[in-house]
Amino acid sequence: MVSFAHPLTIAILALAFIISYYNIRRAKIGTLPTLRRKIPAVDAIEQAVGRATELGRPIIFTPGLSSLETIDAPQTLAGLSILSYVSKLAAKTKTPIFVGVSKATILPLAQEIVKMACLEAGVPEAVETQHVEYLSDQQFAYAAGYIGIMAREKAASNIFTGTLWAESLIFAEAGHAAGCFQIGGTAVWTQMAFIVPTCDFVLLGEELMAAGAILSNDPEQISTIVSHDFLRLIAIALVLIAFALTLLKVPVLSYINGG
Amino acid sequence: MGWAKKMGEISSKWIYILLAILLVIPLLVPIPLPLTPSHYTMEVYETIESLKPGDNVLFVIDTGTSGWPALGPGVIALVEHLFRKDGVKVFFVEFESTSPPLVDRAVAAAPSASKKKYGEDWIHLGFVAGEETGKASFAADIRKVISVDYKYGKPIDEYPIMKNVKNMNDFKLIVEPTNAITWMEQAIRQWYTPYHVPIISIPPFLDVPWAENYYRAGQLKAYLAGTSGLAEYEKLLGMYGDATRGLAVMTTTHTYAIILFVIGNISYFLSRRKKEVK
Amino acid sequence: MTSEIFKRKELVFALIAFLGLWLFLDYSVVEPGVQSVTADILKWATLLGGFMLIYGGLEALRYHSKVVYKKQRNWYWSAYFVAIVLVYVFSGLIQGSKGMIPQWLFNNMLDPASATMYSILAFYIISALYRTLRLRSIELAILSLVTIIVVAANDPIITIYVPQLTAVRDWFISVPNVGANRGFVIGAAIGAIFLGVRVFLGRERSLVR
Amino acid sequence: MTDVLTLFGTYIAIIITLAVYSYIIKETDLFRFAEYSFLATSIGWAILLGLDTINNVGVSAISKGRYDYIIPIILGLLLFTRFSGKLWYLARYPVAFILGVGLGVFMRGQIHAMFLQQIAATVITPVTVDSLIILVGVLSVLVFFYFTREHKGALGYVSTLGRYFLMVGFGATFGNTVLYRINLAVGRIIFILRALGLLP
Repeated sequence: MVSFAHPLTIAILALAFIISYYNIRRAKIGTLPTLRRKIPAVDAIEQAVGRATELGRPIIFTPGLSSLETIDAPQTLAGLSILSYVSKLAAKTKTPIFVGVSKATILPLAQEIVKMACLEAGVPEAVETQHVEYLSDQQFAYAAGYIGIMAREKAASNIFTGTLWAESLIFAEAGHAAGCFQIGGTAVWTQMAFIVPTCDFVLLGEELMAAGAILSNDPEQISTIVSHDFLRLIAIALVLIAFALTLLKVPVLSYINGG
Repeated sequence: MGWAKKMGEISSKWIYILLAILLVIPLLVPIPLPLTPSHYTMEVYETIESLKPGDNVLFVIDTGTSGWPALGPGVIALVEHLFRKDGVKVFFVEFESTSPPLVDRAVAAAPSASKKKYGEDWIHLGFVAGEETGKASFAADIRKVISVDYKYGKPIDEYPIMKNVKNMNDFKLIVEPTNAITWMEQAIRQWYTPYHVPIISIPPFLDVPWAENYYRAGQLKAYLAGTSGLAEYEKLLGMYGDATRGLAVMTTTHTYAIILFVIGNISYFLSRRKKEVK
Repeated sequence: MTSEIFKRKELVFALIAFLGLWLFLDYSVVEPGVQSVTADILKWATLLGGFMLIYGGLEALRYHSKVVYKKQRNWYWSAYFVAIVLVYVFSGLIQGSKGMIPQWLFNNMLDPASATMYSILAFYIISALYRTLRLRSIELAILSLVTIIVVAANDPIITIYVPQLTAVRDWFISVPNVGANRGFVIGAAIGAIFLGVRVFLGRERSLVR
Repeated sequence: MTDVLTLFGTYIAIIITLAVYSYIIKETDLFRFAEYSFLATSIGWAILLGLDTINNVGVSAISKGRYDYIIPIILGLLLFTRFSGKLWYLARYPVAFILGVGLGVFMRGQIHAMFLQQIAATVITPVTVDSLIILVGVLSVLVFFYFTREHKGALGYVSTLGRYFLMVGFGATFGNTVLYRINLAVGRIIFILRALGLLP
């Protein structure tokens, strides 16, 4: 006996496939809408770099503690896109950057990104002022190393992005106490609670991925955010329709609940 | 400059030292505190009370050693309560890698454990690798991922408790204390949603706001919230455990936190006003 | 020549997509044949999870051995690391994972270190609370006041004198917080769905080295 | 002999606990000792658990005549080709297996439990003030994370409201984190006091 279960779950999956495919196609032929929502933290990056240049002190940056081979890949990817942008801005004025890396697999990537950014900015020799350091793959040793650089180099701006866990509190608080201009971005809920009070500008949840997409100018990354927006609209519509139907006493909730 | 600004810049050293003192003193000089169980605690209690003889309970300790100092007292209380129920069978299994040795610790600390027989009333199935995949796999067919028990390493079918237990449909209740909300989300995705087995949990207290969402959505049957929740549970069972012992520390440290918050903000507003006057 | 075929990432992503979609088939079609194949697939993946634990350990061992070999910064700590891992694994191979030496190492090193590690944040969070929770803007005021209400309601002595605080805390957690949290959870689910779909479509190459 | 080991072990445990706390003052070699002990023992323990899993699930089944378990074991061994210079690409297959199954299991649960059921849970009857606040919270937070339109006018107000809702959630998390971290510390202090004989 063959019977079917969970039709809605399959329908959403199929829908996601169609949306994703459609937006990837649009990215290829260049008809993708631009991300118009303003993200204040993106504009603040320029301010952070400018402040460091003015004071003649370095910027300190982390792309997060995760790597690219886990489910947290989008956050790390966004962190690296932001690194590329920061590096380009800093190269123009030869403002030093210190990048603290925590995964051995991210180290060569980050080095390559910094090098490319300096080339693209037209200041290849600026790569001398941009230091990518492997600190530790252990959370707290990493945090200690990060604070160490912050104190030693008297960092003017602290930009931390990507997947952050318990250690973020340590360096966010240290940066705040040292008077750094701070921009924090993560999609980890428990850490967002700490970056909001400790940072001047924040990238909350998907703002991080959107910021990465905007700054990288990569149509593929933008298409992902556009796809998210499609399904987000569907979610909003589903909530409203379910609410209306429930008020009209149509038993739609048990159907949605059953998947 | 002035005392207002200084009030907002107490050095970390003094904050830490005072906190350390406030952490230790109440443990040495106990302060008795009254407790009235909240409805969250009562719901957990009544869920376990309503179990009938012959019901199978899956007890998943995913606190790891890192969550044990805070959540351990609650785990012990839940184990004790389940062991007090006649005829209720308890199956321990773990998906977090540092958790398996914690089962012995919890059982040893539960006074009623002496009345229960290993292999008939309870069994320790051990660790299953693969995290969420492991959870899905365990639910589909227990024997495909577990062949021997953890305690003695004997084939599980030699134990009478394992008769008629095949997959997730054979369990009445899941108890899952965790050190991260992700473990609980995995259980909801792989166990509650497809098999409709109710879950009760002790989330790490920082994830209580998340647990509340799943509780309100009906995906989580009930949960113990915070130190007071654990202490209330100990009180319901008539135990004096570490949660009750630690409750007094919450008073000193939390009052300290509130005072610091007030000092910081008074300083902020006073020094800001001065700036404006200038 | 065959090795060239196996080197192609297309084949790898086809395998990922096939397995991933099979599990959806299992979820939607109730047919004992499908379910029994799925149980086997899951069993294999679980067993591979065991291999993954070993692989992760060996990778860390390899990294730290390299540090020792090249005498890089702090190499003596890497040497200590390698020594402890080797003692742990070999004593475990001889005595079993519940033998005396592995249990000793678990109880007296792993347990106290991991149990204490996150508790040091108690000091940082009190200091952060004092330094950063200032009523600087509407947003921060909301965050700070909710924080302080929760902190006060978690304080047993305060709740003796102001018992209503518990109800206020519970309202904040179970009403506006649930709204925010649920919106965030749905958003995160959307992100996860598209991540999966993009992997199945072979667009997320970085996930496989 | 065992007694000496137990006593010695307790001392080591106390030293490690205190060494971790020394981080608050400064990160020194004492803390490194604790951290590397943690790292090394957790990895040693994970390797042993992995071996136990292979032994209990795989090898014992094969010895009972279930030869199909050979396939995952071969797949598992392929993981270690990553250490070789030539055949490293073969390790992609076990990784793909884990990833494919993991994603399938994760996604079907995610769509059903975290998307559909969460949407259904947002609609609460009978309608009260609280249930409406939850509904407005969910919708405004969803709007807050909407990127293809500029948040101006009505959309801007809803988006700001969503941000305020998020702040309530973060506040609740912050407050409860204070409780959790302090409670973890209390657990360890109880351990030390007990080891020193100051607590029963």
